[in-house]
Amino acid sequence: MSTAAPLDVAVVKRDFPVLGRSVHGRPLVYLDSAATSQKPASVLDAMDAYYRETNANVHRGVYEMAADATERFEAGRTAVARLVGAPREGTIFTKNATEAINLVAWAWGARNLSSGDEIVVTQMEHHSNIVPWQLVAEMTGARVRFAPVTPDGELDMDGLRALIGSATRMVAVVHVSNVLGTINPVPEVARMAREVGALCLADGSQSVPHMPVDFDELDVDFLAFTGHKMLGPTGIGVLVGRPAILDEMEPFLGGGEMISDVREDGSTWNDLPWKFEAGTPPIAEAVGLGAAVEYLEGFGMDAVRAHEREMARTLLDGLAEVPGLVVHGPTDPDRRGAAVSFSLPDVHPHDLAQHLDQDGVAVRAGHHCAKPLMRVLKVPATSRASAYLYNDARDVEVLVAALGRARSYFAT
Amino acid sequence: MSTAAPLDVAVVKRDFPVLGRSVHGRPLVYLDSAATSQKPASVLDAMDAYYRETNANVHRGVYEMAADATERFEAGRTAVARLVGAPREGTIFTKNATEAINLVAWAWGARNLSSGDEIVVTQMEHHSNIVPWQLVAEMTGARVRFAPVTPDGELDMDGLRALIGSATRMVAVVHVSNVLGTINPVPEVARMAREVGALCLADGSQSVPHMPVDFDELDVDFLAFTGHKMLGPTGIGVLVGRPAILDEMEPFLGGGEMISDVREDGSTWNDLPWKFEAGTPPIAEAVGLGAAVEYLEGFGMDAVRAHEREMARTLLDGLAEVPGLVVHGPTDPDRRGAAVSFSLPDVHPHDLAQHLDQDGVAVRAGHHCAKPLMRVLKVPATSRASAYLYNDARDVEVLVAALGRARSYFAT
Amino acid sequence: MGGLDDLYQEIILDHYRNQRNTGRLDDATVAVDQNNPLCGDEIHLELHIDDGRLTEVAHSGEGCSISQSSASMMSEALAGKTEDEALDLVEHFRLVMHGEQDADEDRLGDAIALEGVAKYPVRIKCALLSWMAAKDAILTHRSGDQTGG
Amino acid sequence: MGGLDDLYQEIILDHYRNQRNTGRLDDATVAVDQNNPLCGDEIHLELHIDDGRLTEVAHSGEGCSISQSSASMMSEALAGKTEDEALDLVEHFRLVMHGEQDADEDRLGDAIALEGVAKYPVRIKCALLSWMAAKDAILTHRSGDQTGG
Ligand SMILES: Cc1ncc(COP(=O)(O)O)c(C=O)c1O
Ligand SMILES: Cc1ncc(COP(=O)(O)O)c(C=O)c1O
Repeated sequence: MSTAAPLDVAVVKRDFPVLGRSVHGRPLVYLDSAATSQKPASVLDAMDAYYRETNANVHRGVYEMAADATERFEAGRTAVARLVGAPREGTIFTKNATEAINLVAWAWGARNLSSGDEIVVTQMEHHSNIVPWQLVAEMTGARVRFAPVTPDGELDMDGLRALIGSATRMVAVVHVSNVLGTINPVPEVARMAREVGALCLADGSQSVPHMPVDFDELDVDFLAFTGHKMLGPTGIGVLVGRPAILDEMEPFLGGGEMISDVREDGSTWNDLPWKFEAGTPPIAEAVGLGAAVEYLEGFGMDAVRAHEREMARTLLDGLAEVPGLVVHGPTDPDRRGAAVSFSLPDVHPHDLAQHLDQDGVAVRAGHHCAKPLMRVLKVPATSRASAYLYNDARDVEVLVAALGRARSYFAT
Repeated sequence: MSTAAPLDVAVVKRDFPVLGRSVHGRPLVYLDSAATSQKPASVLDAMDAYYRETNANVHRGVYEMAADATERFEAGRTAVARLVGAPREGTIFTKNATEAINLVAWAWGARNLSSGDEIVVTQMEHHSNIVPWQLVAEMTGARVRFAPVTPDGELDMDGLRALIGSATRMVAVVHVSNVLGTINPVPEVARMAREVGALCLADGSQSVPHMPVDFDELDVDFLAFTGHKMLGPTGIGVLVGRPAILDEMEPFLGGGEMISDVREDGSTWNDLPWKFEAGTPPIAEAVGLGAAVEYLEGFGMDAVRAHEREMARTLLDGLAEVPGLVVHGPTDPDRRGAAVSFSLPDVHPHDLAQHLDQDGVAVRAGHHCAKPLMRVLKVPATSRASAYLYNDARDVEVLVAALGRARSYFAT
Repeated sequence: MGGLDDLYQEIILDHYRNQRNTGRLDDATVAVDQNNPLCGDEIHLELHIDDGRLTEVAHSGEGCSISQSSASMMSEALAGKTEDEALDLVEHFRLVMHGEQDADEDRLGDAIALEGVAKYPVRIKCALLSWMAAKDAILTHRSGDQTGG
Repeated sequence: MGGLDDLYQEIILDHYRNQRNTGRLDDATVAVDQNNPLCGDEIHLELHIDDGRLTEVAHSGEGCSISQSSASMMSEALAGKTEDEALDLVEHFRLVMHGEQDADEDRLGDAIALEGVAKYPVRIKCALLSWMAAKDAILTHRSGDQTGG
């Protein structure tokens, strides 16, 4: 399968204008792609060209510019659907992954859940795959249950199995953890959900950007992800859903675009996917996301994944050189992505991130929107270095050297 | 008040790259700004610079790029709040005006409405200010009532007064109609709502871009508008709300950014405005919208309004030359914006829009997301020409000439 | 429609102004309604099907010159055809509209005049509306046969 | 913290490693908890207020070197001050952090070492956390007086 050519990172770096900048006089080493990715010039140019050449509102315009705008917008959808092997009509644009999950929580959950029903999530979820369910549970009387995480940062499959039962209506699980890097066995989780008649949602925010993801292979009912983490712009996310289920659902947001007819005494809905896209959609953002998908496809997701497996290994090896440093999450690069969280005794993550910034290195410090997981790990916060296709071993070297300096500063 | 210098449209046009293009060999005459506005180069450059210089996720990053990104993002909020005289903490970024209204419908309406309660809207609302209320009404047992429109396209204030009573909980009204151009007396409507203890929401999608709008003067509880119609990018909208009311409301979308703490047994919320901004916000879009506000402020909204009053007059005068053409909406430029809908006997709006496109003129044909109003006007669709600060009398001349050609083509 | 060949424009305008086969049938075998939600064009279509053959076609509705003339042309093109022939012809017209097949004037009749619409993506739906309604009517009729017998 | 003046760094690290006035009071007049939701820094602050004067200040919590050292410095700076003096000093420190006032070493004591934090917008909240907690505690105490008497 992985016959793809390896990435030439030196060439890749040149496609990303921001990577040429310096920070505090040092060349930028960007290791925070799990928070948001940088954008290749092709993505920025596609959006700029859209605005400069043919900006118009989509779908309703007869004139040529509007037709052209609609075509570019819908081509973005086609590209995204193709990337994850999803049907176009099941590929819905939202503003981010968070809205995508809320869409399911509200449009499906608020109308289908009731007292006694259970929603199963995991302890390694991002807040965006916890809070929507808590809000809906509170409104409907349903209950949110948390599947445990093993001490080495994997999903505890036995613990999960024990939670899933006849009361379960939804199992919502992160595909790749943004803190631990863990790759979860989503198809197995989906099977467990299906066996009890529950639906399954995968949060693909950290998987779709970084590895081949196929909606059918995942075998879930819903897949959420976000544009800005996959080389695309802010302001756009994606919900992929099984059309048969989406068809049965009432709409979420109401307004323009999503209607078939509006009368004073009630309204009827547009076809999929537009039924779930109320108001003017993120047009330029869809154009940009389409360009991001094309950029990724130029390498192939197999090659991206192969590179990131190597980056995970390089990061783990490099971090192992720092005395006392503890990595949270799997240590086998085959079982994880290239987002690596760690703790350094005596150095608070915020102090560390600021020290590294002085050396031009951008890493994230904090709870990474995963407070329940922080409690499981028994840390108030972690530091996280996360790589993407534009990072190389040299970046890791700079990181490790800077870590050493920070350590000796605080350890003295 | 209007001591502002008049706009020099020839200069303004040069700020908008797309206006230099041609369509079917003719110079573009863009008269569809009520659907979406074009963008000045300064807006495109601000977004591009954000991505090329300092793109990072906001609020949670310690490193310099993240701090810079956060600053540019929040500066966008400050600019928007300043433009409409709103408190910063009451200025919430959404994905468009539609989401802004849905936010109120769901976060306030779904939790506060019940059987017997009434929501009053008008017959001239955009679908985005109808369907959210219908959806919430259907879930809560509340009822949506439609205030009538007079034959000359104004809000029937007596009819509205007759509808507002002790059962009324919300009055949601468009400030300027996207079809008729009518400027509604929002402060008076807000007073009527307050007298019965109801809240008032104004849809400012067609007013904020085009005239001075002051949140306090409008005297409403909520004001919704959208970035892409005010020279800003797609993918961003704004809800302004009274902080005291927003404070009392539960959140709408759940996820990252909007929390204070997340525990397995429940969560607590962040301060305003972030409590209502779940997930990664439209960062580059806020930067772009901030630049759009600065561009508008460069002229002053008084000057923009003065220009558009003249454009409304020029459009009305020009259209009056076309035999048989019927304008829908007020004919007094002081009482209306520069979006003018009309019908031409024997020429279907779609045919007309396509004919005009052949002459380089972009106008919109259809129901303009206002099907209830189409029924009141007893037309299946209308044609609409809408001007902005970059249009001039010459654009109207081209339109009128093209209308004449279309008319003779279909009339023969 | 501006930009189309002159001769074709004349045929389209003729069908638009003098629509053939409008109204309702006394004894429709099947009737369907379709509309284009984005532009509001509407069609009501009735077929009389006798022994697998479309003996009568009648349409009414409102819309632009393209959707109205197309309905008129469709009614002429399909009348007298067997169900299968009609479905084939609808598919041919659909492919022509999407630029995936060359137009066959012998089969399309006056509808050949709509060939140029393929260049205008937003108008394709207008042209297709009545033809898709015809397909829908035939399939509805068939499924009715099946469930009925 | 990298980028800060060396002398100041030493003072900060000293307060970070050897925090003054930590723990709890036996007879706190008022106690408050505050946290910084975005980075998770937490402080628990207790004051003993006697006749309008902060006779004892004790803090505990967790966080980065800035928030922890700042709490330690705050406890030294405010101990012994009257409520009004303490509120004034908190306001002075806040303005220094926002770059709106020059730091007054006589009043701030070791907290002068945090002056440079004003250059790091994201760390200002860390530095301010304990001082805002002190303000909150004093105001809580006052409103308690009012409601109580
Ligand atoms: C009056 C009015 N309200 C609401 C909207 C919806 O704006 P958006 O599509 O950006 O949500 C529009 C524009 O389409 C409008 O004209
Ligand atoms: C695993 C995971 N889920 C969801 C999200 C939310 O994405 P967004 O903020 O774009 O909605 C993120 C990123 O912050 C994430 O890492």
